[in-house]
Amino acid sequence: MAASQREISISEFFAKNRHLLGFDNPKKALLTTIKEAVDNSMDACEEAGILPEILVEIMAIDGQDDRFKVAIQDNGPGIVKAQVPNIFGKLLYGSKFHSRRQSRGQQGIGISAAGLYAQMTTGKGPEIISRVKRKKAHHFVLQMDSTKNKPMITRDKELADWHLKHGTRFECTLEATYKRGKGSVDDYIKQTAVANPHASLTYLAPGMEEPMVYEAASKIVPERGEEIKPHPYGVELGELIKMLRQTNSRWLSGFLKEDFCRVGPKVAKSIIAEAGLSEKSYPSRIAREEADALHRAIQKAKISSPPTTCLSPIGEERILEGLQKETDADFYAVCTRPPSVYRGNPFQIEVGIAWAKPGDDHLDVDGDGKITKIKKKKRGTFDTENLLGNADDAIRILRFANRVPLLSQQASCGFTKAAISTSWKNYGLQQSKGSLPVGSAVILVHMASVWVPFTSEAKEAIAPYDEILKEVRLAMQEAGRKLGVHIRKGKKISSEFQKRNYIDAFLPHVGIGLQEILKLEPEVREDTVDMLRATLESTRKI
Amino acid sequence: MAASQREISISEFFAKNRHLLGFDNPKKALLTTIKEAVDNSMDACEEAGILPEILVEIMAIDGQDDRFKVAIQDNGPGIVKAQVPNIFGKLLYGSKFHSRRQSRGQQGIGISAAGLYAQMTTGKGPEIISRVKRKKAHHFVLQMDSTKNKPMITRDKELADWHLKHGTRFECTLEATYKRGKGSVDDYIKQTAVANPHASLTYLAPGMEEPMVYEAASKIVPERGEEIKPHPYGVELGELIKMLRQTNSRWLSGFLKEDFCRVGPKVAKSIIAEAGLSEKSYPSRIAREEADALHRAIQKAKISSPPTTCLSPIGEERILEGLQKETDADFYAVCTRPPSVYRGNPFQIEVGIAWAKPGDDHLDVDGDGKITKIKKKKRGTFDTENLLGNADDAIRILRFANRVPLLSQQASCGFTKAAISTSWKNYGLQQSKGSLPVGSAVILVHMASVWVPFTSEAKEAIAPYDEILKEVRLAMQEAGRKLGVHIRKGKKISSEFQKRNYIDAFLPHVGIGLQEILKLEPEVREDTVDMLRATLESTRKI
Amino acid sequence: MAAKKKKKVTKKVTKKKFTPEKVRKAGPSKRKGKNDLSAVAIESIKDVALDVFNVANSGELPEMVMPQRNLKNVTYDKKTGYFEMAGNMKTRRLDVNSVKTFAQTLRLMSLAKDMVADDDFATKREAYYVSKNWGDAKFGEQRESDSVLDDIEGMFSLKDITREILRFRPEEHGGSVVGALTVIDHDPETGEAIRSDCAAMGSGAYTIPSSVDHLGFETTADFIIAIETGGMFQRLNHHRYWRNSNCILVEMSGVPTRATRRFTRRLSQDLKLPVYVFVDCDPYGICNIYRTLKVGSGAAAHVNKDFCVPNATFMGVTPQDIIDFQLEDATHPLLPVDIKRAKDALKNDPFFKAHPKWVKAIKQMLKMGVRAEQQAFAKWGLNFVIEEYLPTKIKDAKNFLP
Amino acid sequence: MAAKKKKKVTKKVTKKKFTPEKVRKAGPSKRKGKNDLSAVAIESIKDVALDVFNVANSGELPEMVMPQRNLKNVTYDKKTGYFEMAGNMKTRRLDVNSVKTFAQTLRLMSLAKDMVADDDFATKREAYYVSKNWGDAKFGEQRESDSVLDDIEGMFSLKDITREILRFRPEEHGGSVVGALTVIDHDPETGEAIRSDCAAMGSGAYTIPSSVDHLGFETTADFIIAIETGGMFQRLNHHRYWRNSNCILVEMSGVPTRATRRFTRRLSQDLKLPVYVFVDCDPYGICNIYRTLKVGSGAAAHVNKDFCVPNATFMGVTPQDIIDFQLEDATHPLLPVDIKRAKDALKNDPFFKAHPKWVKAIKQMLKMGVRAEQQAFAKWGLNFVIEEYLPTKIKDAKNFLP
Repeated sequence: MAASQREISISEFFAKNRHLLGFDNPKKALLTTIKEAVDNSMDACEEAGILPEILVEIMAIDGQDDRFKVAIQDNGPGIVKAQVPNIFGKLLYGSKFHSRRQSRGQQGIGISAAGLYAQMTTGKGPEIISRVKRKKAHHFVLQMDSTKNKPMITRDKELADWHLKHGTRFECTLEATYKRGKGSVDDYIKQTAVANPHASLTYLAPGMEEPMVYEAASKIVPERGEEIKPHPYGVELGELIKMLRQTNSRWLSGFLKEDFCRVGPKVAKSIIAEAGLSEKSYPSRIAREEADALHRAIQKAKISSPPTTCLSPIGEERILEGLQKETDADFYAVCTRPPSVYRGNPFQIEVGIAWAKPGDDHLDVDGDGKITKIKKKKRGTFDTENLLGNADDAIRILRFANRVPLLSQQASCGFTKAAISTSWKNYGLQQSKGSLPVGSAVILVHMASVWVPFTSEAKEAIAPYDEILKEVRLAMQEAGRKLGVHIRKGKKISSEFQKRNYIDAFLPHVGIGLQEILKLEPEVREDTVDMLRATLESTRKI
Repeated sequence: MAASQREISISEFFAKNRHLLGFDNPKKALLTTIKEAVDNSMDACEEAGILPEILVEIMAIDGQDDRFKVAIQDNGPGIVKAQVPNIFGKLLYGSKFHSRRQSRGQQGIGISAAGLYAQMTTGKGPEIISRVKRKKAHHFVLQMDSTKNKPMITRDKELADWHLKHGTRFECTLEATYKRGKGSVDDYIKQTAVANPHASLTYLAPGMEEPMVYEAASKIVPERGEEIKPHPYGVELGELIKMLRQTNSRWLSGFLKEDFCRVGPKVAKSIIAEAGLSEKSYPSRIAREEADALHRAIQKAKISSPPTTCLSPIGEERILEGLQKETDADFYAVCTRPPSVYRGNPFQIEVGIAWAKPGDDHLDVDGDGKITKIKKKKRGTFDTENLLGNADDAIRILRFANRVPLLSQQASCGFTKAAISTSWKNYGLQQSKGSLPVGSAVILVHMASVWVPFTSEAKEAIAPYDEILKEVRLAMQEAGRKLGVHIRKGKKISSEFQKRNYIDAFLPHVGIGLQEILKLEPEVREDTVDMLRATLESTRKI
Repeated sequence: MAAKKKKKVTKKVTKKKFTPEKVRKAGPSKRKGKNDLSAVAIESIKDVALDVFNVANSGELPEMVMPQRNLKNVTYDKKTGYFEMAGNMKTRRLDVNSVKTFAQTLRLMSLAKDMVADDDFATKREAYYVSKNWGDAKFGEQRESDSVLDDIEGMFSLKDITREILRFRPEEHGGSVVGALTVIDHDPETGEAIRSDCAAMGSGAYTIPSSVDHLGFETTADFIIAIETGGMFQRLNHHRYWRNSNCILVEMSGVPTRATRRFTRRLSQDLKLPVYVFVDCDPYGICNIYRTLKVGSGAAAHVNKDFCVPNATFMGVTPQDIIDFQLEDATHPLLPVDIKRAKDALKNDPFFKAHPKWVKAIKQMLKMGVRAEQQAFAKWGLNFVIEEYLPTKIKDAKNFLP
Repeated sequence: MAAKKKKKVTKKVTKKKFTPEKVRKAGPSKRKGKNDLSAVAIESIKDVALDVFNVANSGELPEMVMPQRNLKNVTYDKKTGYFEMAGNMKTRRLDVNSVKTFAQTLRLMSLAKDMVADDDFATKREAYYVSKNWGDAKFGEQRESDSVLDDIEGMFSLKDITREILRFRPEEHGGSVVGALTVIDHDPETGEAIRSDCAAMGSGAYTIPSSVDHLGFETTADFIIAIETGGMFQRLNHHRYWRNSNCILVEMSGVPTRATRRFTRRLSQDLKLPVYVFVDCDPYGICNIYRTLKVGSGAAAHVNKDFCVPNATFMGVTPQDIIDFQLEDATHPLLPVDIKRAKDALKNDPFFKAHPKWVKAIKQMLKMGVRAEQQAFAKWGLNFVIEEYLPTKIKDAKNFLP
C-alpha cells in the first residue's frame, strides 16, 4: 500500500477538477479563457503605465462548430523571452500571489489553466507572441506536461517584424460554445469597458460584420497601488510563527515594526508588554506558547487601518464616465467609500447607480416654473447593448473585483446579498423582502483589494465577509440617498404637472355650477373662473 | 518585473484559499477535519478488509472556548513509519488520485489541509500514532512548512506499548466552534452510520455524559472495488495525446487494447479504420492531427460500458438496514441502479426512501378486512436524532458520495436538483414546482464512483452532470413508484375506514326518515337499517 | 267595495276614455286547487318512502330518481315558448357516498309532509335550522340543505308538485307592483277576501307574496312593464306613469323570483296582457333577467312550464338604443364576466340560439364592448325616460326583440 | 271608506276586546311642511353658491363647511336618547386637491335646486348618470357621487334640510309593514287621500316609501316589533301573529333604511307605541341594526335626531336567550369580523359604553364565542318562536335590554 503513495502535480489536479477554475462547460470555458487573458493584459499595461489597447477576437473554425480560436492582444510592455513558457505553461506561477498589491490576477493559475484546457480539448497548446520595447518579437508554441506541471516549448522563433512595438498576443484553440446574452463574452467586454474607462477595447466575434470598438473615455492610467506589508490584524497564529522564523529582524520589537505595516514603536511596545514578552527577544526563539500570547496581544491592541496607498479604486468620476458611456440613463449617482479592512486586507468599495425614469416621457421645468413634457429617445432592446432593464424587472447588478466583471454566481455573491439587505424603498425604488429592488436601473459595485476573497477558484462571486457586506451596504446607501432625492424631486414635478392640468380641467365646472345656481351672465362666470385660477396658481410654486 | 515571477507552493495557495477546502469558518473547520480523518480511516479499514471500528472525540480545552482538540482513531492496518509525515503533512500526496478505484478520499489534500489549518490557527501541528500489525506503534508530531509544502518532524518516537494491535490515531488542536443541529458533526456521524452499516462508530463530544455508540448492523466488509483502466469515452484529446506518448505498447492497436478498458481487437480495428490510421502505427509518433482523428473516431465507436467491478455500491439490503437502524418510518423503499458512465468514469446511483405516515394513528387491516386504529409511538424531536421531519416540511435529502455524507451546499447539489425535477406527485407526495417534495420522509442518495465530480474542493456538492442527474432521477422514480403504491394503498384503507364510519353515522337517519314518513314501529325501523347495512357492506371489500 | 273605489279613482284621473267592458277579471289559478295538490303531495312523499323501504327490505340498495337540472337538460321551441325539460334523469343510489344525503333527503321529506299536513311553511333557512336537531345528520351549511331541497323539488316536480306545495320558501324579497290592478287575496285565518288596489299604494307598492296561485285579479290596464331596478320603478311610480299610459308596473329587482315570474305569468295569461321587459343593456339583464322571466332557467327546468312568461318581449335597453339615444358616454366597458356570459349565451343557450335577432343584438353588444343601465337616460334629464324613451319605444312594440 | 273596511275586518277577527277609544291617530309629521322646507332649501343652495362667488371674486379661495360624519363626532346621552352631533366641522377649501370635488358639489347642488323647484327626484344612481353630461367633471364611479351627495346632505343639515328635501333617494328597498295599522297617503298627482290597511295585505305587505313625513296613521295596536329578516317576518305574518297579539310588524331587512327608521320613529312617537326589536344575536344585529335603529349612526350624525327610534328596546335574540332556549347547537362560531365589530362597539361606541347591561351582554357573547340567528328557534319546531319565544319574552318587556 505504501508503495502506491505518491505526489500529485497541481496541473493534474486541476485538469481533473477543471470546473474549479471556471471550465465547467464549453460556454464558460470560452468566457474564462478570454477573461483570464484580458485580465493579464490590463494588469500588464497598468503596471507599465500604458493606456491599455486590447484586441479580443473569437474566430470560428471551418467545419468544426464546437471549436473556436481566440486571440487576445495588448499593447503592454511585453514579456521577456525566458519567462514566457512559465507564465503561460505552468500553473501556480506568477508575480502576484505573494505581493500584497491590488491586481486583477492573483493566483498565477488563470492563463495557464486556459492553455491547459485548450490543450486537453483540442490537443493544441497555446501560442504566444510577445515583444519587449526595442527588442524583436518572439513567437512561442507551448505544450504542457501536466504530470510535471512544466511547459514544453514546441516552437520558439524570433519574428523579423511585428506590427506592435511592444505588447503580447495570446492565442489558443479550444472546445467552446459562443452565445450572446447575459453572462456571455459580449457582456463581459461591455462590462469591462464600464469599469475601465481608460481602456480601449476592440472586440470581434463570429456573426459581427465589423469589430465593436469601445473607445477609452479617460486618458489617465489608474495609479498603481503600492505593495504593502501585512497588517497585524490579518495574520493568523500559524503565519505569525512562520514570519517570526523567517524575519531578518534581530529583536521582537524590530520584527513587529519592520515586518508589519501600521506598527510604530509605541504600538510594538504595548503589544509586547501585553504578551508578557521582552522587546529584545530573538524572534526565531519565540516558542509556540509565546507566539500564541503575542497573537492574542495583537488582537487586543489598537492598530490603525492599513495604508490605502495599496488600493487603486476606479474613483467616482471614472465610474460616472463609465456608466454614462455605456448606459442611457436619466440619473447617475456614485460613491467611493473610504478604505476598510477584512482579515488584515485593505479593501475599498465603490458603488454607482444609473437610473432611468419609467415611461417614455420626461418633464422639464423652465426658469419660470413652467413644466413641459418631452418625449424620451428610444432605448435598444438587446440586453448586452442595454444594461438597463425594464421598469418592472429586478435591477441588474454589475459586480466588479479589481475592475474585473463577475458574470456568474450572482445569487451567492456577497454584493448581491448586500444589495438585497439594503432598504431601497427608502430611496424611492420598489423592493419586496428578500429580493433585489425593481426598476430600469443598474447598480455597479466594485471592490478594490489586495486580496479579493472569491468563493471559488473560478472567481465568480465574492465571499460574504461581514466587513465587506457592511461597506457595500454603506456605499449603496450613500448612492441610494442621492437617487432617492432625485426620484422624489421627479415625482414632485410630475405631480405638480398633473395638478396644474387638474385645475384647468375642473375650474370651469365650478363656474358652471355657480352660473346655474346664481343665473350668472357668461362673462361674469368667465371672470370668476379667471380670478380663481389666478388666486390658485399664485399659491403654487415649485 | 520578470524577477518577481516565482513559483507558488500548493500549500501556500490553499492556506490563503482555505474556504476552497471547507475551512471557511470555525464550525465548518471542525466538521471538515473530522470528516477527512474518518474518511481516511474508513478507506484504510476497507482496503485491508477490516470491519471499521472508529472512535471520534471532540475535547474542550480549559479556558479557551474557541479551540478544541479532536482525535480520530481507527482499527485499520496502520501506516508504515516512513509514509506518515508525507501523508499527514504534505498537500496533494496520496494513493488515490491516480487510481481509478472507488474510495472516499481522492485528492490527497484533505487530512493534510486539516493539519495545516490547525497549525495556522493554533500554531500546533498534528500528532499521529500509527501501528502496523506485528510492529511497534510510532508517535509523530509534525510541523508543516507551507512555503515548501513539506512536513517537518518535530517528534518521532517509538511507543513501547499501544492499546491497539494495529490502527491509526490522528489528533490536532484547532480553532473551532462546536454546535449541534443540521450540518453539525453530530449529523455527520449519524449519517455516516446510515450509509456504513458495517462500521462501528463511537462518538464523544462536549456536553455528552457518555459516548454515543453506533453499532454495526452488518458483519460484511464491503467488497473493495477493483482498479480499472480508463474508458475511451472519458478520455479527452489532451489526455489521449499524453497517453499515446507514455504508453508501453508498440502498436496503435495494442495501445487501444491494453491502455483502455472495454476495447477488444474488433473495436480497436474499427476505431483505427474510422480514424484513417494504421494499426501498426507507433503510438509515440502519432501527430496531433492524427490524435484528433483518433479521438473523434473513439466517440463514434460503439464501446460497451466500463466494468462495474470497480464500483462498490452499498447495496439495497444494506441501505435498508441503515435506514431502518436510524429512522423510525412506516415504509422503506430502496433502489440500486445498474452502473452508468459520465466522462468515462463508471458510477452507480442508489436511492433509499424512508417514509412515515402523517398523523399519530395507524390503520391496521386484519384478515377479515376489519380495520382498526392503532396509536403510533412518539418520535423524538432533536433533529440529528430524528432524520424524518414533520409532515408539512420539505423532505430531507441525505446525500452520500462513496458512503461519505455531504452536509452543506444542498441547494447547488446535483442530487437536490434531480430530486426537485422528479415528479413526486406521481408517487403520492405533495410537491410545488421547483421545490423538494413535502412529507415526513427522508431520501437517501448515494453515488459510488471511481471519481466523484464535486463542485468544489470542500467536497460538499455533486456537479450536476446530465448523466448523473438522469440516473438519480431514474433511481428516485423506481423507489418512488414503490412508495406511491404504499401511500395509495394506505389512503385507500384510510378512506375505507372513514366510509364505514360514515355508514354507521348516517344509516340510522335513513331509518328515522322512513319511520317518520311511514309511521313504522321502532323494530321495523331497526330491521330495515340492519338490512341496509348488511347490503351496503357486502358491496364493499378491500 | 275596494273595486268600486278603484274604479272611481281611476275614472277620475285617467285621461283615456274608459268603458266598463275594458275591465278584465281572473279568479284563482286554474291549476289544481291547493287542497287537492296537498293531498297528492302527501301521497307522493309516502310513495317515495315506501319504495325505499321495500327495496331496502328486499336486500337491494334503494334509489331515488330526479331530473337533471341544467341548461343541457332543456329544449326550446318557439311554439311552446319556454324551456322544456329534456327528460335526462339522475339516479341517486344509496351507497357510502350518498348515505348522508339520502338520509337528509328523507328527513326533509318528512318535514315537508308535516308542513303540508299542518298548512305551515318553512323558509330555506329555517329548514336548515330544523336539521340542527338531527345529530350527525344535521347540515353544516345552508348550501347543503338548499341543494337537497332542490333535489326534492325536482323529484316531486315529476308528479306536478312544486316547492310551494311542499311549503318551502326562499328568503328572497318578492317583486313590487303598482298600477291599474286590483289583487284579490284572502285572509289565511278567516278566508275573507282582501282587495288590494295597486293604484292606491301612494308612494308605496304592493308586494308580491311568495305564493300567488290563490290570487284573483281585476284590471283595466293595456299592458305590463316588468322593470329591473327599484330606482326606475320608483321614478315611473312617482310620476304615475302607469296612470298616464294605463299599464301595470312590476319591479323585478334583478332576476325575478319564482313568485314574481308566476305572478307576471298569471297577469299575462289570465288577463291577456302583453308584457314589456325593461332592463339594463348588459348580458346580465338580457341573458339572466329577461331570459329567465320569459322562458325560465336550466336549473328550474322542472317548473319552467308555469314559472315563466313566454309572451314577454324585450323593450330595452337594446344595444341599438345606446346608439339611437346617444348613451355612448354613459356606458361602462363590458367586464370579462359580462363577455363570458354573452359568449356562453350565444354558444349554449337554446333560447338565444333560436332567435337570430337576439344573436345579432348580443353580437352587436360584444362588438360595441359596452353596457348601459336603465338609469343612463338620466344623462338627458331625469324624466327623459318617461317623456321620450318609453313613448318612442312603445309606439313600436311589435318590433321589440323576441 | 277604506278605514271603515279595516275596522270591520279587524273587529270581526280580533280576539281581544276592542274599544273605539283605543284607536290612535296621527296626521302628517309636525316638522315644517314640505313646501316651506323646499323654499328654505332653494335659498340655502343659493346662499352657499353666492358665498363662494363673492369670496372668489375678492381674490380669496372659497370654502365650504360641513360636519364631520363619524362615530367620533357624536355624543350620546341617555336622556336625549340618540347620537347627537358633537359639532366638529370639516372645511373644504378650494385648492388643487379639492377642485374637482368642489366643482362636482356645486353642480349637484344645482341639480338639487332644479329638482326642488320641479318637485322631481333622483336616485343616487341617476344623479351619478346625470354627471355623464359634465365632460371632465363627470364621476367615474357611483362611490364618488355618493360621497359628494353625503357631503351636500351634511352641509345642508346645518339648516335642517335633509337629503329627502333635496330630492336625492337611495336605491334601497324600503321596509315592509303589516298589522293593525292604516297608513294615510295622498296621490302625488291628484292630492287625494289613499288609505292603506296594513291588516289587509293578504300574504303581501305594505312597503314603506322613501319619504314618510307626509303620511298619516291610524292604529289600534299595542306595540311594534321591528324584525331583522324577511323569513321571520313572513312566518309571523303568515300566522297572523300581529292580529293575535295586536301589534304592528316592521321588516327591516338588515340595517333599516332611513325611511324605515323615520317611519318607525313616527309610529313610536306620534302613536306612542313601544318598539321591540327582534334581530339575530350577533354583533351585526346588535351593533349595526339595533344601534342604528335606536340611536342612529355616526355617518348620519347630522340627521339622527329625526331618523332614529330612541324608545326602541331590544327583545332578542340575546346571548342569554341562547342559553335559556338551548340553542347552543344551532349557533355558528363568531367570525373574526364579528369579534372585531363587538370589540369596537365596547371600545368606541358611545351608546353601548353608556349601558352597563349592554357591555355585559356583548362580553357574554364574546365569551361564548358564538352567534345565533332568529331562525335558530326552528330547531325546536317551526312555530316555536310564535308559540313560546315571543310570548315568554314579551311578558317581561320591561326587562328588555336598553
